[in-house]
Amino acid sequence: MPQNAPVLDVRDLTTIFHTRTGEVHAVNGVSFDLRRGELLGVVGESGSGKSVTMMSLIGLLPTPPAEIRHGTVTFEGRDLLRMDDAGLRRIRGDRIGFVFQDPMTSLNPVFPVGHQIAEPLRKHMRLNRRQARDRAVELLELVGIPDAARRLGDYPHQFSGGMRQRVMIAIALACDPDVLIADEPTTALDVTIQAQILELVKDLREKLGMAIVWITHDLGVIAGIADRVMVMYGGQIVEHAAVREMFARPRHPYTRALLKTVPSVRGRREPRLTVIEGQPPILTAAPDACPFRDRCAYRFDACDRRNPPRFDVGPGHDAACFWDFDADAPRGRVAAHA
Amino acid sequence: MLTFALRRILISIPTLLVISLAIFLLLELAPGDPMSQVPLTVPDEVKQRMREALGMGEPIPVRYGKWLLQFFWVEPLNLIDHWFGTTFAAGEQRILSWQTRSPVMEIVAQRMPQTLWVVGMSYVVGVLIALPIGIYSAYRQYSVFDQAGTFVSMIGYSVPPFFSGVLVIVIFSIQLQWFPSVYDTTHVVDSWDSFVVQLRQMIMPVMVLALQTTAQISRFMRASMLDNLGQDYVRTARAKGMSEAVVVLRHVLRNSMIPVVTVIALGVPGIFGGAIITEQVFKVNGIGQLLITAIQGADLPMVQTLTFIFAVLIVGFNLLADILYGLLDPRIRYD
Amino acid sequence: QETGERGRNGQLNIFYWQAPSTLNPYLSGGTKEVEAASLVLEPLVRFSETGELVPWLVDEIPTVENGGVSDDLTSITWTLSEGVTWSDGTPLTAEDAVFTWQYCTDPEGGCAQASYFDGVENVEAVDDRTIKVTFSGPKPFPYTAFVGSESPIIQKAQFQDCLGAKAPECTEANFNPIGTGPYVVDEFRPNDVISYSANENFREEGKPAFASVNFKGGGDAAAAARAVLETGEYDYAWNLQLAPEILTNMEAAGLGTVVAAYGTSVERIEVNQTDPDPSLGDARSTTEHPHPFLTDPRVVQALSKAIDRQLLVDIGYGAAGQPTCNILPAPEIYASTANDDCLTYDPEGAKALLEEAGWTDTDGDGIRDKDGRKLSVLYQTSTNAVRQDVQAIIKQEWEDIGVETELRNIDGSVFFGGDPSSPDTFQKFYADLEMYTNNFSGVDPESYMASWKCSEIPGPDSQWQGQNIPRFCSEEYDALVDKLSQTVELEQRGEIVKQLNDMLVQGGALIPLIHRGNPAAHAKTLGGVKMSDWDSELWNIKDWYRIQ
Amino acid sequence: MTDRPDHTDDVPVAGNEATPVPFNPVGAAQSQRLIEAPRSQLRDVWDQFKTHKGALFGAGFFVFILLAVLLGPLLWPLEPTFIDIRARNSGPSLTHPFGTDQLGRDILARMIAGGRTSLAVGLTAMALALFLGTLIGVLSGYFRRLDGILMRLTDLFLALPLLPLLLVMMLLFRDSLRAAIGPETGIFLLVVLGIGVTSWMPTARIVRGDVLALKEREFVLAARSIGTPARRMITRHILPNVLSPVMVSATLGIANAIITESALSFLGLGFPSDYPTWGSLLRDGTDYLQSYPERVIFPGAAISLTVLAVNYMGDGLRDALDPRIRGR
Amino acid sequence: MLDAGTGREPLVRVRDLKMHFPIHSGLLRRRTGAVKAVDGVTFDISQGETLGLVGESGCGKSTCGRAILRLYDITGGSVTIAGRDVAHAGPNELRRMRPTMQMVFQDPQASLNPRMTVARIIAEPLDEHTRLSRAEKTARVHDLMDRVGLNRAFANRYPHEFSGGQRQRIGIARALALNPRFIVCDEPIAALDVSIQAQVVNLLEELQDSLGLTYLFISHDLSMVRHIADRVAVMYLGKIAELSPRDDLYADPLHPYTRALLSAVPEPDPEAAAASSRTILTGDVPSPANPPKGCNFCTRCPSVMDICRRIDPDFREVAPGRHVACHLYDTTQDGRPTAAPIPTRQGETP
Ligand SMILES: Nc1ncnc2c1ncn2[C@@H]1O[C@H](COP(=O)(O)OP(=O)(O)OP(=O)(O)O)[C@@H](O)[C@H]1O
Ligand SMILES: Nc1ncnc2c1ncn2[C@@H]1O[C@H](COP(=O)(O)OP(=O)(O)OP(=O)(O)O)[C@@H](O)[C@H]1O
Ligand SMILES: [Mg+2]
Ligand SMILES: [Mg+2]
Repeated sequence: MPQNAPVLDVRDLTTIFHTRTGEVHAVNGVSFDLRRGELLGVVGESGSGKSVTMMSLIGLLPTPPAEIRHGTVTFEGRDLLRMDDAGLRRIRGDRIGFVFQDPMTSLNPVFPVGHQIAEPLRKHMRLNRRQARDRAVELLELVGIPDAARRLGDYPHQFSGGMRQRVMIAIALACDPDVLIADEPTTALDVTIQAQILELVKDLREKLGMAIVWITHDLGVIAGIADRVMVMYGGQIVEHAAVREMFARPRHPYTRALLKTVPSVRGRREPRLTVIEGQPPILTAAPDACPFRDRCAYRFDACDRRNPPRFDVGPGHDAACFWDFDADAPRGRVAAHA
Repeated sequence: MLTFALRRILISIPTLLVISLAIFLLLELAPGDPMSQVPLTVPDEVKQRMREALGMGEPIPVRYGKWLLQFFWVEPLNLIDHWFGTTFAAGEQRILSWQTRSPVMEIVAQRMPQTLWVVGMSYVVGVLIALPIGIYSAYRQYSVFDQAGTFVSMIGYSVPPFFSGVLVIVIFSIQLQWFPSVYDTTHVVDSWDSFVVQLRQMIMPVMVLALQTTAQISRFMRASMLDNLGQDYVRTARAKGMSEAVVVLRHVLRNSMIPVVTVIALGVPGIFGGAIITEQVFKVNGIGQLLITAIQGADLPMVQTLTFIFAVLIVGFNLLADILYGLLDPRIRYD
Repeated sequence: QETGERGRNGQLNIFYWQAPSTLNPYLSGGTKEVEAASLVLEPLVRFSETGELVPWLVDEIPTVENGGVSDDLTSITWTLSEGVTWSDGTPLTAEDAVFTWQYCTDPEGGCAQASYFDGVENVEAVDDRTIKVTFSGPKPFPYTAFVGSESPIIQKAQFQDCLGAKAPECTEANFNPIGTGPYVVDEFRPNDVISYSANENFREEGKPAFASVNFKGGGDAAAAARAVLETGEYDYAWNLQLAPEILTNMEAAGLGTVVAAYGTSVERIEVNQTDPDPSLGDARSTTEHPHPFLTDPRVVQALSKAIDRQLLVDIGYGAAGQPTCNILPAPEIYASTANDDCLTYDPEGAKALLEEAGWTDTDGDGIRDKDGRKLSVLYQTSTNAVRQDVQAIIKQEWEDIGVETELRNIDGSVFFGGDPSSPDTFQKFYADLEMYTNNFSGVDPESYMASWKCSEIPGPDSQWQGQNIPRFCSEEYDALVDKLSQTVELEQRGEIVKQLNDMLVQGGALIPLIHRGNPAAHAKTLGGVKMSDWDSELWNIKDWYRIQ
Repeated sequence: MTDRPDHTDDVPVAGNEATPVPFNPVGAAQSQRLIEAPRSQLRDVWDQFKTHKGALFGAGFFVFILLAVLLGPLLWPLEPTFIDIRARNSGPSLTHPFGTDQLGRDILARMIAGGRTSLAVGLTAMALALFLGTLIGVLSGYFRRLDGILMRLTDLFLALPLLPLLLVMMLLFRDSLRAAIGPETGIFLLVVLGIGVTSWMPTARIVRGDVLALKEREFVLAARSIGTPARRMITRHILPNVLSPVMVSATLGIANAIITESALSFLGLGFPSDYPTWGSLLRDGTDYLQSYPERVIFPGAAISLTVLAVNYMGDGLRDALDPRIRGR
Repeated sequence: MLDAGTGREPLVRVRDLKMHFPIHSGLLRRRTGAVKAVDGVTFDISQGETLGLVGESGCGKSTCGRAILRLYDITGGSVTIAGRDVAHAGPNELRRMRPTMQMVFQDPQASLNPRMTVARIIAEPLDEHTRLSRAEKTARVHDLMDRVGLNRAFANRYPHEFSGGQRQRIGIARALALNPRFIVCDEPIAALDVSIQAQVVNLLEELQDSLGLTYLFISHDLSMVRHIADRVAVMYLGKIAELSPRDDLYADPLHPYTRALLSAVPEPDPEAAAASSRTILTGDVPSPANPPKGCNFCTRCPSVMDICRRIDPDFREVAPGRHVACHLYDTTQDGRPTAAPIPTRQGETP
């Protein structure tokens, strides 16, 4: 696993939405980095802010209603959040590729897929029509669509879900981006198709060596392909570790509960599934206490007073919890990670 | 796609037949009498003979059949004769107006140019204005422009043309003396100057009618744009680094136009008959005015024919709209 | 300028807001058709604006004195002027007149102007230029056939295949009749526009002054008035029945003038002398049941006195109307003055008359009654903005004198439609009072006055055809009408007609309201307009010219 | 290797049966909020509706017009037909706030009377069109057997040229109806029937589309699995859920009917001329446009503002009734 | 309990169930074919058992579940529930049978009428099938709400005021209202967040224990099916590929499709994931309107043989309680399989 300088460095990203009923604090001080060639998995339940975080990075959120309160996103030495639209547009699709969850609706139904793949090529790489076409064929072949040249002229509805998702990936890869952000790219697909896509991504990563952020709520997917994992809860990163470390030694009660609730096809069959009772937090204000405390069995007075910072709990492993699982006691005065 | 189109065409045939029957029967019920113009002093038996001469004595099915034959066979033949100088239709009984006793179709043909010039042009103008307004209103939803656009288009929708028409006449013809208040249907455009004259006499009716068209089409356009602006593929396009202009004017617009184009096509038949009031106000004696005088004069063959022409147009443009929809939307095209 | 070469004044724009549907006046009785045709087709004699006969295609008007009319009044002989040609260059001959008579009297033809040939036994061409019309009996006023715009002469050559049942089918001829008039038809668009151009073969040198005429139809009266008076786009507009203040305002723009021609049109209230009570069923409004109170002339007089005619004029007619108390206000020699006291609005007098007739308000509800019967009338007319205004005013005035009034208005096409099965025609008269305008064409009132004879009363047995709408019946009146038909001397005829008029008005059959003019507007630059209500308004269009 | 790392085994997890639910202040507050009296659907709609300024203005104005027209005669007792010749053609004043017409009739009174007719026509025609549209839409959407024929019928009506037919109908039946039930009611019925019968089709189509979609919704399937018969299925599950497009059509319908009536009035095929409607007042007023502009301004503004108000109301309703928007 | 063939009459008997949706096309909209959504499905479910039904999207799971409850008019085959023929019952008879069989739906949001309160939703089956007084009904509704763990105070709220898990509880309460014996759970957890799925599954299990319910549990989540089902049927393109007791199936899948499916499920354990060798299927599921000739699966099968492209394999019992439709298990005369199945075992049962 190549471990070099980060291509993307996110610090203290905070995004809120202005809605009719008030503000929604969707992302609260998220910090992480992404290194060249690695695959960073992001998990968390629905509404935990995974998508908003990633879309904030490259200005894909409509403003208003969204507002990026503060934070920096350093990419190639520049802060994306302070870049003008034109600059962002030059980066989007060229340096940073995006794959979205639903392949059924993410492609424009009225343009042939060839056109949709060629668009970024012509804009960013200034290819002419022919070159763009040739490159599109190449890309389709790369993502494993048979008979690629002929299918360029087909429309999205003529492709199956899995193939459409491959087309989406081809579009994201078109300009050889440094970073690929995949927002739940396989959630809408069947397991066998998902397996195909996962295999494809593994393959491509080896071939192209780009950095990937992979958002999902399926721990199994993460276990299969990620190098590092971030767990998000209530708009924050509550735990972050290398993948094996995370599964072996989860150090946040939420992560631990999450790992417990998921039954396995092969492991031991529990007589009863464990559940995480309660509701996800309502993000109407900036958190001033631990967002998980209402559902947490380890809760104690500190949890209500302060939002726990991310404590280092091991090499490359941090967790935002006042409970020290190694000591099985509340954490003393330990230096916060961030 | 081809079977789809064919199927639609096949369906429209019985539809047209039923419509023609409905129109025919409805009008047969009318108390209209070709003799209503004939003075009271003419004796009854003479009137009776005159009625029979017009084919009124025969039973309804026979007359319906004859009318259909005339409409679908004799009149088209006449048209061919007219174009190519042939004589296929010589001697065939044509549909005659009771009022003028001349072939209905000839009068219709006479009225067509002004209707097309004025009402057709207003439709084109209206649509051309409406589209950008709709697009921009949707793109800047709830902006001042959008609110103003909404307000103006609703006003446009709610002001009856007999009022707005007279208003513009008073302003532009009487006060400012810019444009003529009476449309000259005999005006022939054959030079630049005469074209300017034509433009000047068209401007006011076109303005009044276009206001309504604009009001409606811009609403449709806005709604359709709004629908599409929220779609996932828009986000994809942005994520590819496309500029806003490309995102909105290529990706979103193309999709939004699909329903709008069909709405536009469906509005076309209205051109031929829907502008009755505006025609009246500006003295553009077009198809609408023809219909209203025919109704007032109890000229049943004229009313029947016009109504049925409208029906044919509506069915035809419905068909066109369906087919356009198919052509524009690949999901249907390849069905 | 008044004289000069033919066609010197360019185009003449005429606006008839009801557009003509044909140019054959024999196939349509409508004014608009007759007048549009009058630019092309001409009669032998026209009526001037004062109602005098003007020789048109003849040099001299035949009279008993000059021998043109036979002494026994049974025939009249016309001599065509020399050198009159049709617009196609062929000469006008007596045969054309004979043909015209045949054309209109063909029993299959449904000629709209057949009444002009009533009593005509024969028309013959004595020679090329001599036409002899023979009547079945003595005709004191023989100037009917071929006189006035409603019986012009049509070309035999053009119409000879169009006799009888075929008449309506000769579209080409009906739309483009060949005439002797100042203009020829270039294009006829039914219900839209007619383009005429000057007749190159017109008999008078230097006429017409206009090279072409654009005869536009469509829109409404207000639009027509506007086009002449306010925007100046048109030179002449017809039939401007608009509220007087609207016209006055438009006239203020200074581009045109409103003119009115007076003929014999009188807006009147006809008083039903029979009982229209619905409970009578089929016997409604028939002579079997006299009206319970409107047969009392005092009641009718009271109603008449209680109407402020000047107000009606001010509101509804303006320059195009004058208060009148006569059913026959013109021509001068026939106009009576015996009833003029009704010109003053006199509600007190009306009340007194009603008291005298025994109608008092016994129960204090504001409505007079007598013998348990309320003085309550149903007052109907056709639908028309001015008429409804008039109705509303009269209603209020009558209610002031204690007469309850219910208003009804019926669409004109039904009201005047003459459909025997409709209960709403003016002939059926299923109301106490009804209001409309009537007149007679030409200048001789004989047949007009004869319409109030007992024999003219409409009823179920006559298919409700008949001219005596108020169902007025008086032997004395009938005798006087018969006397009129025997009288030749003009003075005497005038006296008789005045007597007839007074009998009708004083007998309570009619309440004359307004002597209506026919309002039109013409541009100030248009010269030579002499509006006549006796003939086509455009009767002298050959003399029109542009004032430079 | 398939076993979980054993130190995770003893993780106590909240809510696991044995574990008591921990102290939970925020949760309690939250449930406190949730327990308050159930909010009705109507309240929700109203709350949402309130946030739409245009809609609020529209509804306010519409209610105002309705009240003015219904209660106006009590507050402004002048007869619309009373002629005061001396006061004719007077401009707005205290005695005649909207001025008088050429016969001295009070325009305010005529506006009130006219508004009553216009609104009555608008509301009844709309109600009729909605009734027909909803009925046909629901029937054809719900019963597959009826679908074909009913949709053909709808197509047929859509293919009929409406304004001409409306005109013809007016001409045909006006007199017989007038004779049967009097001029005003006769024409009223005819106008209402004419407009209603010629404008139900869009509603029917929308409703059918919605019903077809609803039929596939799982709650309808759920009701079917319970054994709910068709009749109750429609009244209980289908109709309440097609309410929102129907309401929106309703607002458009009112506007449409008012305008159509005024057009008929203009062409002389509407109500008798002495029977004021906004349309006929406007038409009569246009002749006086230059000298007495208020005569067109008042009825014109009444028509436009009502239509505008109703349209805005429709916009607001559409938003308020759309759960996707309301849910936010 | 594992097998229907243990002598006891099964509660649900499905025999050769077929559900074809007609396709109309062409000029005259003639019937030109059919989507064979369910094409000959046979199984039994005994009293108190849970049969899991798994398969990829569009393979006909929901259709199968709905056809069993006669929510569709089926094309062929028979369905007997509690000894009564459901497939051919008349409308009235069917209505009387409804209380015994109920359904829980996939999308808790969509399966509740947004315009009805919880109490009305739960009471609807009572309105239709019982003559309880108003008070009795309320009592019953409250009882049901207690049973599924909903606060009684919520009775007058509308569905949108609940969370996904709570909504699904409402749906379950409705299904329970008439004391059914058999419940079809059509992907009841697919629309829920992972952390809530467990709540609903636990509830279903508890109810089964306390009420002796029988479930047909439809899901595409193989791990959840493993947790809840006693026996599992794997569907592919309208047919059952394999039907086995749960442990056997997960430990030793017979059908190549089952094997591929199991191997495609991502294992939430990085060690295992790294170690496993996956069978990745190529291509997509063919359209049910146009299934391949021979075996349905032949287009994607890693062990495809010649015969598979020609002959549709029978669905047969190859081992006690284990049914499979695959030519790999075709027996020769002596009753032995022609080819030895090579089960790739990726996990072991503890
Ligand atoms: N346009 C918006 N307006 C208001 N709130 C929003 C908007 N978009 C997202 N949110 C809120 O932001 C929070 C985070 O949403 P986000 O989409 O990032 O969640 P997620 O982790 O991606 O969930 P999922 O797994 O469902 O995609 C949620 O509470 C959501 O309600
Ligand atoms: N009413 C219908 N008309 C026509 N085809 C249908 C109908 N219902 C389902 N189908 C088709 O039948 C097939 C099986 O559908 P079904 O919904 O049973 O699949 P499923 O296994 O439940 O899928 P999912 O996991 O997506 O719910 C699909 O191809 C579907 O398109
Ligand atoms: Mg997301
Ligand atoms: Mg399903």
